[in-house]
Amino acid sequence: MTTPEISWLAIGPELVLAVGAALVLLIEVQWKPATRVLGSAVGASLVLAGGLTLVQWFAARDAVDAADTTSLVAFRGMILMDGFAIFGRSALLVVTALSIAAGWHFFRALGRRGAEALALVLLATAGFSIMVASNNLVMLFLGLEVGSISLYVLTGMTRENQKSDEAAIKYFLMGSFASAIFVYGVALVYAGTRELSITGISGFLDGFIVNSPSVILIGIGLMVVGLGFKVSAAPFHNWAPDVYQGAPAGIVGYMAAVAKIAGFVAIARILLTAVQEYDRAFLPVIAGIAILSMLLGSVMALVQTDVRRMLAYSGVAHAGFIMTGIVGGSSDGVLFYLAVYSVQLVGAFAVVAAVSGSGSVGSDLDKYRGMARRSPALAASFAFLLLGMAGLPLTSGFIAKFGVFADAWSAGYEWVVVIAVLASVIALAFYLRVIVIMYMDDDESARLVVPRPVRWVLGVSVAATLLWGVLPAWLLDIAADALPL
Amino acid sequence: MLTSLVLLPVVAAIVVALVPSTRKELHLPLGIALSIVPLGLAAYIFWIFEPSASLQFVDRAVWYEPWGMSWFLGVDGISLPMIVLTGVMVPIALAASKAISERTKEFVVYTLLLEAGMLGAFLAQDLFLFFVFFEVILIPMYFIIGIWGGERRVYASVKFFIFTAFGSALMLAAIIGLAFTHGSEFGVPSFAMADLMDVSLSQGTERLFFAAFALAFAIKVPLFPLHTWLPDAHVEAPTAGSVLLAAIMLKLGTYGLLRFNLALFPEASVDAVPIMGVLAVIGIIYGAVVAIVQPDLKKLVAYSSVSHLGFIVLGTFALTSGGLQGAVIQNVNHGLTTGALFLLVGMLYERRHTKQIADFGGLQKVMPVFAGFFLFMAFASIGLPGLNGFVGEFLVLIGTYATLPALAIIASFGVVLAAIYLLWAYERVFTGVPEKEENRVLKDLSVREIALLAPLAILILVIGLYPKILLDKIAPSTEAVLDHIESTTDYVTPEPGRLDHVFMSEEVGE
Amino acid sequence: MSSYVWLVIALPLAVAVFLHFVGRYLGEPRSGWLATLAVGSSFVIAAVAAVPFFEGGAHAETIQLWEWMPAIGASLEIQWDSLAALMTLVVTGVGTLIHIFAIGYMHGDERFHRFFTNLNFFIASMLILVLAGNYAMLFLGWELVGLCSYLLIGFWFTRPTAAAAAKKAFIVNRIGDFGFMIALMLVFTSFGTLAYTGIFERAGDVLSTGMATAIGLLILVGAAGKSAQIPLYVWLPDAMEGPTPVSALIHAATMVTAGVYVIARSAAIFELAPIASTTVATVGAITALWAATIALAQRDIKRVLAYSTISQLGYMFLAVGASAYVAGVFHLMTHAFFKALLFLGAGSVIHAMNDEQDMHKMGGLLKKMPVTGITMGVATLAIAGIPPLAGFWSKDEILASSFERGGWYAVLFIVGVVTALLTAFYMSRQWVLVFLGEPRWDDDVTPYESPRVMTAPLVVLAALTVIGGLVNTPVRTTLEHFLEPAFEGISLQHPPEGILMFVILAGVSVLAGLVGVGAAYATYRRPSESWKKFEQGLEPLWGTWLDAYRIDDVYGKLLIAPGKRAAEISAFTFDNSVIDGGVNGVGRLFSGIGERLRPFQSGYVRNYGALLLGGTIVIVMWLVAGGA
Amino acid sequence: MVEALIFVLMSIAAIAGGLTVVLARNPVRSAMGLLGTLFAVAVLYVVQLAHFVAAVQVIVYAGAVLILFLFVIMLIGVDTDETRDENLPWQRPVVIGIAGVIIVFAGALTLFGDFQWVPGASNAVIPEATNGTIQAIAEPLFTDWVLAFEATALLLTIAAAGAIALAHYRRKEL
Amino acid sequence: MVDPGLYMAVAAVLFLIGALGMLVRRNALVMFMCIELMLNAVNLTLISAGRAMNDLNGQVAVFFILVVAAAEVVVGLAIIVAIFRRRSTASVDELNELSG
Repeated sequence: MTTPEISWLAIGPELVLAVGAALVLLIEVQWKPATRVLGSAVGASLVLAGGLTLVQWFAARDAVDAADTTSLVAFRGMILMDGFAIFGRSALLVVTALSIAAGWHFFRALGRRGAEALALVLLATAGFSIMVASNNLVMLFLGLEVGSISLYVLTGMTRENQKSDEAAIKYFLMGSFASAIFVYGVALVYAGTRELSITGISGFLDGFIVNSPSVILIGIGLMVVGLGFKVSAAPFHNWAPDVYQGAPAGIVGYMAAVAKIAGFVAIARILLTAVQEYDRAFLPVIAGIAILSMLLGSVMALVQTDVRRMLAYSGVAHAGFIMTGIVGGSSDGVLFYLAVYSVQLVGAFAVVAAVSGSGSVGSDLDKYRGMARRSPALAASFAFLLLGMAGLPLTSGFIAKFGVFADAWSAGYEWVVVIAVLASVIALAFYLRVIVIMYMDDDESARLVVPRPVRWVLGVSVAATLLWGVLPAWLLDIAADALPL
Repeated sequence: MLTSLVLLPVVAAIVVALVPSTRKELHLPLGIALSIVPLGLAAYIFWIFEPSASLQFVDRAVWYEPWGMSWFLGVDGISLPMIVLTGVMVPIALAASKAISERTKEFVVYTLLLEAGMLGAFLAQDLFLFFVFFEVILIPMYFIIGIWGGERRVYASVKFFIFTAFGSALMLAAIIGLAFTHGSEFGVPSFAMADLMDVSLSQGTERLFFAAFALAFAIKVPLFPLHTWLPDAHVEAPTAGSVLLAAIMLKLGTYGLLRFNLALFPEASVDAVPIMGVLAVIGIIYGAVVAIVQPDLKKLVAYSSVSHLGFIVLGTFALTSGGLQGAVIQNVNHGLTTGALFLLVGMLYERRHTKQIADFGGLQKVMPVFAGFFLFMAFASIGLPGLNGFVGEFLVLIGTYATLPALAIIASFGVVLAAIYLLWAYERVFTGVPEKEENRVLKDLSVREIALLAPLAILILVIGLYPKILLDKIAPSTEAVLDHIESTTDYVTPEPGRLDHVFMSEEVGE
Repeated sequence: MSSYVWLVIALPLAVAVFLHFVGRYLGEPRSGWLATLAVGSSFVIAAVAAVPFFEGGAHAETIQLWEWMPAIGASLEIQWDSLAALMTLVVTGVGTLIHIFAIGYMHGDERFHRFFTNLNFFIASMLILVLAGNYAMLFLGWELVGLCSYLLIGFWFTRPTAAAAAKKAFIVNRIGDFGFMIALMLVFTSFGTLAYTGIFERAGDVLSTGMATAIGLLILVGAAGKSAQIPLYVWLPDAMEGPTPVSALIHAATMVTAGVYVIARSAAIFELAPIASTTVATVGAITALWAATIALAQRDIKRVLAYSTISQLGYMFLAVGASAYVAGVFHLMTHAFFKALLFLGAGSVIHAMNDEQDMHKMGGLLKKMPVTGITMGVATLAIAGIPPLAGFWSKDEILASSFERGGWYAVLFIVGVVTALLTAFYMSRQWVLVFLGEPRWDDDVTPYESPRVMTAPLVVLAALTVIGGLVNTPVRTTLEHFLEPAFEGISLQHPPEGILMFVILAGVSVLAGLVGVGAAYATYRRPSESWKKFEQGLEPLWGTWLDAYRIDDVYGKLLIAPGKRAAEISAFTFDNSVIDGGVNGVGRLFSGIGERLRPFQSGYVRNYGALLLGGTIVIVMWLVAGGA
Repeated sequence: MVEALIFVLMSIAAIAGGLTVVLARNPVRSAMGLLGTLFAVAVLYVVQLAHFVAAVQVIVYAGAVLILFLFVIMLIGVDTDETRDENLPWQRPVVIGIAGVIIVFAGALTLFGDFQWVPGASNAVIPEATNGTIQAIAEPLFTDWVLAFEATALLLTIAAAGAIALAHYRRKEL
Repeated sequence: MVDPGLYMAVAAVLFLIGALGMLVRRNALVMFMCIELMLNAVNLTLISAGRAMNDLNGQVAVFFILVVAAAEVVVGLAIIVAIFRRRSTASVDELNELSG
């Protein structure tokens, strides 16, 4: 009992990322090399982490096939190596890789502080990666904080403009506030169940009937608020538009995507595994949050004149759609949605960064005027990604929406689906606005120069959006296999 | 074969897209040439199609098993005419787009993608697949209107997109519901039409689903009072857009009502007959009345579409063989005639850069061939016997009378109104002496333009005089639809010629 | 032979198509002669094919061409029976003559070939109508003749009045068609088919009186449109805007009689619906009188004839309404002869007068154009009912038949006699005004007799007018025997038996005719001041007649203006503001909500905190409430 | 009994400190209030036998964190008194409303809701089981929680790197 | 022995004070202190609950939360300092350029 149980494989990716981050910092301090050198270190650690994740995936699959999943519980139940975690981790790694490529200009422009930014990105990914794998609420909280604090710092990294630090302090204050609320929820659930472990809680609730569950319910509510904040679900969304607008363009896509992935994986894990016993109580609440998010996000996005704010509100709406999947009570729709949405998001913000400069603040719609003529490929990619987010068929966004709607429908929440489809129509309206400006207005401004990595990233995200829209089966199968333990 | 029919335009689009932008002059001719290929295939399919109710040339591949979706194409008598029509109209629409001088490549690509989507929608036998196509075609059309349209193109295109998407959104919900009801009844969800027809729904659910489907299609048709996107879209769209919109896209609405609403929700369809019938008739009369006073020629034709499509809906919900056959054949007819009218208006616009009726006058003097074509198409649209419009409208009206006598009578008046708006417009545009200087120098149709219109005119005439070539292939399928309704509900198709019917049914109604 | 009957239609049609594309290169007279040849050949073929009917005892034959709309039992099929044969002969016969005339009349028109294209197309359409073996095909012909009428009235499209008249003709006809289509729906619903053979034999078994009446009345609506009866006659006077051969062929001899034909064709249905028949007769009689009064005061030479046509069609309606189908068809035939003659004569006059149509500006033309004058005089006497000309026999048979029918029909008989008097008066007035008296024409006009190509048809028609009536006299009822197979099973109304009654009734109508002719001659033979005074003396009645009871104004104010207003309100107020306003309103609603909500995103982090905490409370309370 | 006395006193102290944090106009006073609360809470830890945590609380929190706060306060000016005026419209009524709702809800829950803070509390509290000595804490900390302990390393790395990234200006950047 | 529930009630009050403090104070530093108050309340709750259930994990969890709080403080203060350097204010009410 006195020896710790170490599973190197289970924390392998995080370890690699952390080491990578440390290396980046050390190399920077020691040699002050070109950013490219740091980039290769980062790339190497991402590739290695990805490889390890792949190994984990096969290990997990073998274990599930062999019906012996004990090997997937690591560090005495502190973290898990289940499909759920691995899927989330993979998504995080992909997003990280794409974002670093897309934001490469941003990192370079930071000069000597680029190393710090890169390290922070790697650490944030490591943190969120721990978060998605956590089987312990405190562990989860730690992962959340590792990730979140990195994001706070990244938000404030540019010094060229004042709005960036405003965004940082807002994000920081509200984020800490939400974290405090979340961890209070953890404490209350602990008080109610004597467990901090997710599987432990679910085991406890399976075995005992809690006579007075109010404390647990309050705890659930507070945890939902804390995580809902991270995924920018309404009414905890206020920070998102301001932060998306104020943070450096090169990093916004990353921030938005990883927070959503980790947040939703955690929500799904907690609600669908730990406290599933109380689903009758919390599903209506989640449905309420979903509806509010979808409607508020869509309606607010409708009136934005800044693409980044628009995307932020659209993110609120997407949080609502993903919540619909949670309402549906199954995780595969949520995972698929997260995967496709985060890829689209990174692609979209790559465009934003290309249009308004990676260190910029805001991205006024005017800058997109007539873009289809100036940079047809960029405009076409952006339009396609927007249509993907809008959920038009033959894009992955459609399959994703369809998945979560189908889940919610079969779970008996037909009315949520009805509202969701209507909200997606409102959402369509604002995506179209951007497309209108790009395609149907003329502007004689100069052609945009799109850096090569951005082009790659766009290619990948457009291809993924199309591929998963046309042939979604394999990713859906993976998502369906990626079950929490 | 059907898969290749759907994919051919996509391939064509890719080929055109690969031609460098600098070779501007190549895009349009290449697009036209490539769009002939699907036409040929469609014609071949039409040729070898056996007149029977069964699905033919079925292509099926599983798409995602757990959700029960599949790539499931098939053609029957209801969709067969539509794919041929699509095949015909696309090359013509492209060939009519000489005026598109900017971003030609994009234009051709969008049009070809549109064709693929429309073909897919008509061929899909899987609701999920159908929805995909149904929704996807909005995008190219949205661009076509929004980029190459008139002054208020942005407004029109966005309105078009949102309005239609709104309708289909609720349909999506119903599709999900239907598939998962199948799942709970048979163990596996399925989107295949054939499977879903076996699903038994409670009355309330069936009605809700019917309403969701009907809303989507009613917007597409468009049925009064959901029609206001149409005039805007038509007026702003470039010629090719208008042609394809009117000739084919709107048909997705009427086609959907016939193919999906009747087959999937027979009970609710029978119950909804009065509502749909009344809306259709209001559309017929209202569209015509509004068309009379339109100052814009294109808008006039657009409203005439509202009126004409009312006949199709009316025939569909007449639930008689005459009505259904009329509805299907009218799908084709309206496509040909209104498509041609839009072509003509487009040709006029290219010459004169206005569509206001008041700007014209006496054109028959300077462009007699044009006037002749216009008059021909106008009479086809009015429903002159011997031309195609009559066959459809007459079948619809006769078929409707058996079940909805009052509505059939009111609808017949639409025929009078059609004469009023079209002939009045003709009078103002073409007769008299050309007084305006600009009108006196207008050139008559070129050979190219005649070559566009002539096939349509020939088809109009052939269908008008020998509709059997279509009806033979349509009839088994429409009869199958009726049989399905009869076998699943208490509804009995009235048999004309039995004295008791009309009086009996009225008494029963009371 | 009857298996070649389709050629009757096909020849003119083929030539029409040929001329449409090639006529331009064919040049002026040739295209006209080609067209004439086609119609003439049709006449010959029809005549040969009709031989069995002359021999008597032949029955109807149905020749199916091809299936059209199987779902409603509509094929393209020819029913070749005596009625059809008679109509075909009239149409092709008169048509041939008018074609010939038109070659002269249309001389110099730049769209000469187009004219003959349309004219031949009309003949083909009219033959489709009369040869149809079912109502659907009849409707096909029915509409096609309407189309031709539209095209030919508007032939001189640069004249706004012509274009408007063409449109009006088509639309008013469409209103009639509206009724006709409903009739077809009823027929189909009742019989399950539209084919004559399936309908007339079973009519007695299938139709209730109510249904038969409904069908009959609706057919009447259609017929009233095509045959210019009250209240749908308003298009015919305006249709005179077309070239005069068109007026002669379409708006006098053939097309306008289609209404009579269709009622005669549907005799089996009207047989079951006395109310419908009576209505037909009444409408006919009233129209006859009504139009005759208007004709009295017209100054335009063609308008007189137009109203006269309406009036004469009224007679035919009276006849078929009184079940005197043979009489009706008989009058149809004779009317075709003399009215065609009158129109062609008028055309000849107009031609000579440099397109002047005002009779006040004519006079004394007999010397200048003797052939025209004399032939027109014959026709005038014929229409006035002077024996032994054709008009006398047919009109007398109608009047006598309705007298014999008795009851309400006796009243109609009196109306008919009064109309006969008026007819004699206005027709004679016309002839006298045009051909006698002092010349009143403008200085630049030098009238001359028309060329042979125009006068020859006049002479032929005049001959027919003289002898045409002899086919069906009380003594020799050839026509009736000829038509009998077509009206098998119908109880036809006949004039009273016996020579005495014939003499009395004929005497009445001849007397009316003579009085009319005499009065007109007496009045209008005198100098213009004198008859102008006479006309002024009849004010305000005369003015009202001259203005045709201002019926166009009435329709304009009562129907068209409100209709247009309603359309404008629908289009510009309702559609734009209410419906589209609603649609756009929904859009604005959402962006409005968005704009309203924007202030909540105030930028103040403490506001955000408040929302976060507030949301937390709500969620927690909801959860606790839901889980308890 | 002793525990009760300490509990009451320290609770009052903690709450008073908390109120001071919120209500004091000068940030230095707030910091002092926070200090009071931290100490009072530390005492409550001790009463509940959480010795190690109490020690950490005093050392890390009161000793390090609070000093950091004070440093920053001094850095950015001690004289930044806040007025009591609320400059955001609606903020104050909303806050009062929220507070009111929470209090009413809490009251209702306590009075009528059969609310138990620790529904699964064991009847026999065994003091030894939760005697949070260093030894007792260390065992789970380095066995069950070893990964979490390692993860704190990440946290501190980020804190260091982040603080540098944010606040460290190279000379030329100033 | 004092009922652990009472400790937790006190913690709840502290948490509430901190939360409301977030809403009424505009000095970023003080707001930050409020968050520390809230975290303290959480810690007190964990310890009391663990004691009531004879479970030491509550105390271990507190250890980690303390670390998190410390890390947050470092970064938070860095942000505040950075803002102050540029704007010479720590009042969040003056930071409202991003809105709508």
